[in-house]
Amino acid sequence: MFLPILIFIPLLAALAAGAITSNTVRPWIMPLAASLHFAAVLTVLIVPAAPIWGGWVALDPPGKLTLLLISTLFLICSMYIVGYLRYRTERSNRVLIPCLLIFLAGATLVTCSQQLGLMWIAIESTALSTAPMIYFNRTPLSIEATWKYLLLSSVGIALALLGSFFLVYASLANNPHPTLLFSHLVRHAGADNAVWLKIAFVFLLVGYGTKMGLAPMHTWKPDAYGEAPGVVGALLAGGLTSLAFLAILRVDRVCIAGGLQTYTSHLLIGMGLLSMAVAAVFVLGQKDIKRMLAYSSVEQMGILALGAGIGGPALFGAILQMINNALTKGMLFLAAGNIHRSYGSKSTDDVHGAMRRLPLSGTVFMLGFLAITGSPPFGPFVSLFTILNAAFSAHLFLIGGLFLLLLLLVFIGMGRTVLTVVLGRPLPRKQSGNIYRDGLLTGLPLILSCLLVLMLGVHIPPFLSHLLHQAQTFMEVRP
Amino acid sequence: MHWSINTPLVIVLLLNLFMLGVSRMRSLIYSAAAQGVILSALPLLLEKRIDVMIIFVAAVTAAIKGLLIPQMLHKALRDAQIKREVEPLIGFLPTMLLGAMGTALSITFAAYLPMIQTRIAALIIPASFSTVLTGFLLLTTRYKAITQVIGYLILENGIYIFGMLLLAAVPFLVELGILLDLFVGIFVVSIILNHINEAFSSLDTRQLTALKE
Amino acid sequence: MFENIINPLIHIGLLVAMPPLLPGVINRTKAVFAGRKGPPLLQPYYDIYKLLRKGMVISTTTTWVFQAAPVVTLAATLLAGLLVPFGPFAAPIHFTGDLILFVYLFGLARFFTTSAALDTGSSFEAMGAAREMTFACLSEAAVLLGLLVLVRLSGSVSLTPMLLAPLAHRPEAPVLLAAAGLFIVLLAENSRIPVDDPNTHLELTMIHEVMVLDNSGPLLGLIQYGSAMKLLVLSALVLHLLVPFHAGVPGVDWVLFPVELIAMAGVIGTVESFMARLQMRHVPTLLAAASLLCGFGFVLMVR
Amino acid sequence: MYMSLYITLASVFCMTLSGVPGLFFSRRGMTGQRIAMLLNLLATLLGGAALLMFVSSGSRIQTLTWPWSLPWGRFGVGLDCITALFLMPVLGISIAGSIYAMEYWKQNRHPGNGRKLRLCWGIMNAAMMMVVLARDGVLFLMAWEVMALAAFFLITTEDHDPGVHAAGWIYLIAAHIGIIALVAMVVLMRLTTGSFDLWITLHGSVPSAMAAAMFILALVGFGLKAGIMPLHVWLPGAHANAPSHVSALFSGVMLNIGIYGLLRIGETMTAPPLWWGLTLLILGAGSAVVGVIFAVCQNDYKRLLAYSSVENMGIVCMGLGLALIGRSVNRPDLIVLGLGGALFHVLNHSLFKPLLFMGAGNLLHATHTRKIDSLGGLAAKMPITAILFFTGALAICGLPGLNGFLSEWLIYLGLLRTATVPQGGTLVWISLAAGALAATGALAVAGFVKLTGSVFLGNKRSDQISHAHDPGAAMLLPMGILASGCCAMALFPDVTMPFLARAIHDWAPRATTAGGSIGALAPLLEMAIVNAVLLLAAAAIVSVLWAVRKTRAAVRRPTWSCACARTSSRMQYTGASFSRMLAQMFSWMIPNTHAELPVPRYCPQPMEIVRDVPDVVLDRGLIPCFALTRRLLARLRPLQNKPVNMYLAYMLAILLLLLLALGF
Repeated sequence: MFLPILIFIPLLAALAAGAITSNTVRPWIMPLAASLHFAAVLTVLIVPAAPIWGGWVALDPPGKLTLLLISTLFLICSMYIVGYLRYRTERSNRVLIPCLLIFLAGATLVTCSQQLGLMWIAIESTALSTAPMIYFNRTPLSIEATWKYLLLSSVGIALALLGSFFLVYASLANNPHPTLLFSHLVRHAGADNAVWLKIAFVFLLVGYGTKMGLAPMHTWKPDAYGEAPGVVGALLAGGLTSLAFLAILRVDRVCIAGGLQTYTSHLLIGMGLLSMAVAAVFVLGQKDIKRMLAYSSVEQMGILALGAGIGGPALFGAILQMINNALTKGMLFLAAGNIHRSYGSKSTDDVHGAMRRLPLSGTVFMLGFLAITGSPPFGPFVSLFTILNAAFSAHLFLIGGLFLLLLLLVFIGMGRTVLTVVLGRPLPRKQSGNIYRDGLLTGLPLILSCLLVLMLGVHIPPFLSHLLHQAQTFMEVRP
Repeated sequence: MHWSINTPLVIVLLLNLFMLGVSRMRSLIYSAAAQGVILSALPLLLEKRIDVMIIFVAAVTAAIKGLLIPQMLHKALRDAQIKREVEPLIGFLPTMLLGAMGTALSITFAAYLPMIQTRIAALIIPASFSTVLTGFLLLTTRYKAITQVIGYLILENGIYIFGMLLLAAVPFLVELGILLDLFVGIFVVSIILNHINEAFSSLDTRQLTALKE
Repeated sequence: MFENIINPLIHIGLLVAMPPLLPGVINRTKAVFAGRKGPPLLQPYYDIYKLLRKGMVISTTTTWVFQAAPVVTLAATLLAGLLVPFGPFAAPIHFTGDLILFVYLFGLARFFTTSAALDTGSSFEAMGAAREMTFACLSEAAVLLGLLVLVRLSGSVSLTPMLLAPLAHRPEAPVLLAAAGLFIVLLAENSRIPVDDPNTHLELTMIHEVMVLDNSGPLLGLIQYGSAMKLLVLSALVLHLLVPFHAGVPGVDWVLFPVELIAMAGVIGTVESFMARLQMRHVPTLLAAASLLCGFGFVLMVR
Repeated sequence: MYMSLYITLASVFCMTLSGVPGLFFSRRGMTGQRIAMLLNLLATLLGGAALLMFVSSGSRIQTLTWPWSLPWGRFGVGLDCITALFLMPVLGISIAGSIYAMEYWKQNRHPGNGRKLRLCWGIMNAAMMMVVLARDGVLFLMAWEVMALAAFFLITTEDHDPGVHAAGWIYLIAAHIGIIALVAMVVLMRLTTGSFDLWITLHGSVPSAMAAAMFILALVGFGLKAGIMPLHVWLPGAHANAPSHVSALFSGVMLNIGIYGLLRIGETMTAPPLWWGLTLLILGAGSAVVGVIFAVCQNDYKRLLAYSSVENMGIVCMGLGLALIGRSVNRPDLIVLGLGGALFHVLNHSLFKPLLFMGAGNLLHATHTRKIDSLGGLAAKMPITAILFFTGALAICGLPGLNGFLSEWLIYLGLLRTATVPQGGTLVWISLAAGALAATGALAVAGFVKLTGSVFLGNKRSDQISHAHDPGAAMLLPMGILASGCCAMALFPDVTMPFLARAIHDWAPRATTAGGSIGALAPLLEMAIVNAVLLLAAAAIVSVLWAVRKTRAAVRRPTWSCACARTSSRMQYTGASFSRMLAQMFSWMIPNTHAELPVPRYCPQPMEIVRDVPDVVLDRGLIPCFALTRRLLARLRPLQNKPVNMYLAYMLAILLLLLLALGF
């Protein structure tokens, strides 16, 4: 009975957070709930939890990985948020904290929902709970960002619903009374309704792709990531996108079972390369560090799609990349948040010499940049290398070459901005008052995520590697 | 049997075209409400055995799509004190033409698709596609935030129409999903609309382009 | 055995004793062509001896480089002289790859000469150094290409076998081209007309002589002796290409060789009498032409 | 049996950690720096001992493999003579630099960046050691990138300077392009061999397209690191802007690592296509000639030294190309001479280039300027630096008497041997490269005469250098050791030769068994004797002078110079004027070295010319190209500036597009 507990811990915490009136005490709910959740997740991973609710809620291998990832990321962010909110005493966090916790609950549900409709509802809940987080700053700009996010993701989620309908409709031929469980869908996906499966995949890809931020549905990302607090950016870029990718993977599995491996892989590779290209174009000369991170996220989503499209060992790489991306993006966004707080700006016109003014955040930002662009010895290198390896092994030389080229372009684009931020001599401070300095609560999460990313680059723990292999075999279904 | 389904669907299609061409905001809201009410009746027409659950769902759908949401939109319209005209990105006639083309395309496209359960009216799939397309057209070619909300509503209607095909096969989760989506989506959207109105004194999405490269 | 001792000794004797004679011959030739009587043939010997015994004035600006330069230059030239076979006789020092050493020894000399010029802190000397350096860059490539012709011809990479390769194997055209190229280099490297004019000391168009303006006494003597020796060494090299005929009898050949050298000096004197100095900006073209001649010679043989 | 490998790994470990304890000591105390230096010394001693053990054991190769938890993972390291040969400069220069930094970059004078610098110093050295030790592709790539990144942080030590920032940025791009090429290369290698084992000989059946792709990728990746000509763009800026002992490390060690890679890729095929070697030879010759031309024209002495590194790496590449050609056409003599020359030159370059960069550090330390034309007459103020610098300059010009000549000589011999092949074939043309090498040598002399002459000789050109003086022992000692290394290598080449011979044997076992040995092909002993003769001749001349001298001592007077007695030091020929004729000769290649100022006819005002010598490839090629691309791509940016309607339209468009694609 651990799975419901997993979902209820954050929900209860959200209720408690709503009930607490003190603006300073409330944030502490976060680390508490996050650690409990993390402990529960570990328990679930060690002691396999039985499926409940007629198999609607159960953990499959990719789900396990995503769950572990979300929980870890949330734990890191929860620590950070306590420190962060100390600098934001002027603003009530009565909406923010419950929303964060609801997001965690929704995310947990996504990872363990084995039913098409349930998964859709869970994703919808995460989407809606993030909207108030983006709106936290209550500036006209943040309203604009929220509006764009909400409209685009609502349309996306609607398309995903339509796609889900198509998927169900496609399975009607073999199974007049479908249960909508993924395992059943996989079993009943036949070749005779390939067209409907294809249409379903297109809609689901566009729908969940919007959530994930694949180009050209990524347009909300720079705005939302740019205006949200850094920690929210971390959860969006690391958490929400991973959930959407998980959803696409599950759907992809159904389509593969329906004999559409080639089709979906073409689509995913195409979308992946397009996303990487779009990111490469827009990240070039980007002055706003958070928008830059947003485009980097678009690029990463492209990589995930590409890896999933190539399949086989590349899928292993893609899922590993999902983990690496989440942790690295987390560390980048948190560091960017600190830099933003300290300089009162996130534009490279004002931000220079972060390594001098904020030695920790500046260094982590730099290392995060190197990590996310695939430099060894950080985690993303391992996953990118695996994907490339798989691409070349499958004799997809052109795709592998384009992949490398786009990685390089993104590196160049991001590098310009990042170096301007971290190097040089800081301009004299303008603001006064509560000046931000790296503290324990806002610094430790950075160090922690940095160490995790570094560890994944030189040593993949056996249990993780085992889970990844399981996930890879899980996705290898026969039509 | 077919005529009983096809007639409302044809009306829905005509309403789609009307909505694309109409210039007054109020008429647009009324048409959307009307479409919602017509659609809410579809399950009753489709199902052979009509039980309490179906009636309940139909009633809730009608209440939300026909009453609640139009009411909210009216209120937003009043609050915003905006001009009553729909402001299009491209003119009404071109959008109507696009809509008509979209409908034609949907019918052609649907003709190519294999029908999995033949017993249900052939018009459902094209109507669904066409309505989704209409919703998208409204979303992309109209500048007012409220119009976009209506566009989204139409889009959902299109999905709802397709949901009819699955009504027999799957439990009501599908419909509940739609309702949840509509309800929560529109609810949150109208909260945001309110904030936009407060912050910008306008619901024109062209005002909302401060975030750029 | 006898030859192994005697020949090197004669070689060294000629190398040490003969150099000042060549400028003497050149000056005499030029005087004859100009209708003058000219200085005695042995005048350079007297000059050098006198200079060696004079006192020195050294610039306060200079450092040890200034004083080391003439010594290193002379030592390098001397060593280079030991690598070139005189007449039909093997050089005292010969081993595989000595031709590179030969070329680089002049580089070593140049490094010190030009550094010493810069050491005085005077613009005149530095200007001369800059010119010397510029032209040397061109002539060094020409020398190497010229030697490459000989390498190809003899199948060997040591100066002695290269220069003493049997006549029968020599195609005329490439050798003549290389000889012409090397002759131009010889004129340039020894600051002769048409590249330079050793007679005028104060013109700003000078190259070599302007570099040594601040040398006096023994240092100047060493420099003059060294440049005469360089003339001799390079002439000996070019002679192998121009006059590859030997009597075959050691005694005759040892007499013939100095005569050839003197004749060579006469030719240089004649060239100087009939040609005007080139404009400075045309010198690179001339040297490039020398490189091209040598390169073309090589191409002819590879073809 | 694997003792030496284990000790080497211990040395790597020691090196990695050398900068770490310093992090816990005061910013303004020297304790951390002392510990770092001692740890570095320990690492060097350990490494040196390991190498000695390895060499004396006579074993050919030692490899160790541990399992690794990465998806493909093995942790494979190996030690053979080539590795050992490339380890030596790392060990030597790292400790030399560490000692040098004890005075040059004192922690208490640089509290802000000293600790970071030493941390990265240790990591970089350790990474370079791992690069040459690695026998597994992934380990290799990781070590490579750690090296590249540590180097980046070393370059940006003084990141507040915009010049440093720009140099770091260009370096970072170059390094990233390099690693991407190498990643692709390693992956292709795995595809052909089936494992990530590195540097194993590929067997005959490799498709030629695959081999070509691998070679080109390796050329890009390793060539970028080695600074081969069109890929040298990062090199001058990085070398000029890094602290001098770091420049010494880069030039003396890091560039070698690129050469190491090229060497290894050549090893992978028993008979590589002829164009491999030809490409390397041509690129090398180009690098040597163009690099030295650039060097001659520089007005910044660190940039001059940097371009000279491009030149020297070009010379090494020529040797390497020759060896590859020898491999292709099965000519052991070419292999032995080419590779022997290349490896020898690598070692030599690791002696004299750090020496020169440290000398440059002394100058910078004393005068705080990098402009050649602000200095002058420093030999009087800094006599020891001057002598050491002269030694380095003579050696790097390849002049007889010092070590640089010997290695260039080997390459010359190899090139000339191709001139003697029978009629026909392309091989003959290779000998023309000897002409390029000769021109390089002459130009190098020009460049270094310009440098030493303008900096150390003559009069001072500005007052800011009046107080210049020699630095203390910590800076002079490593330089002295390097300089005596240069002399020792020249006088006792026989000490190094057996080691080189074993490295050559590792690279091409068949060549050495076929009778090729350096001693047989190139009489090094004679050369050493000739060096002695040169000294003897000089001594003889001095004694003759002594014998005929007048008793009167030399009189000291101001420079006569055609009786222009009252010249001011500002009227001296500057370095720029010295190289002007040469620069004009190559003005088609290097525009804008000299700006002509309009001279007003009356009442001249004080004027100043600032001359920047642009790098043709970087400033005329890449940067404008990059700016153009950026402008073109910026045209797409408005796509992201639209109202939300357009964003929805993008969604609709992709949806319709994908549905349309359904039909196909």
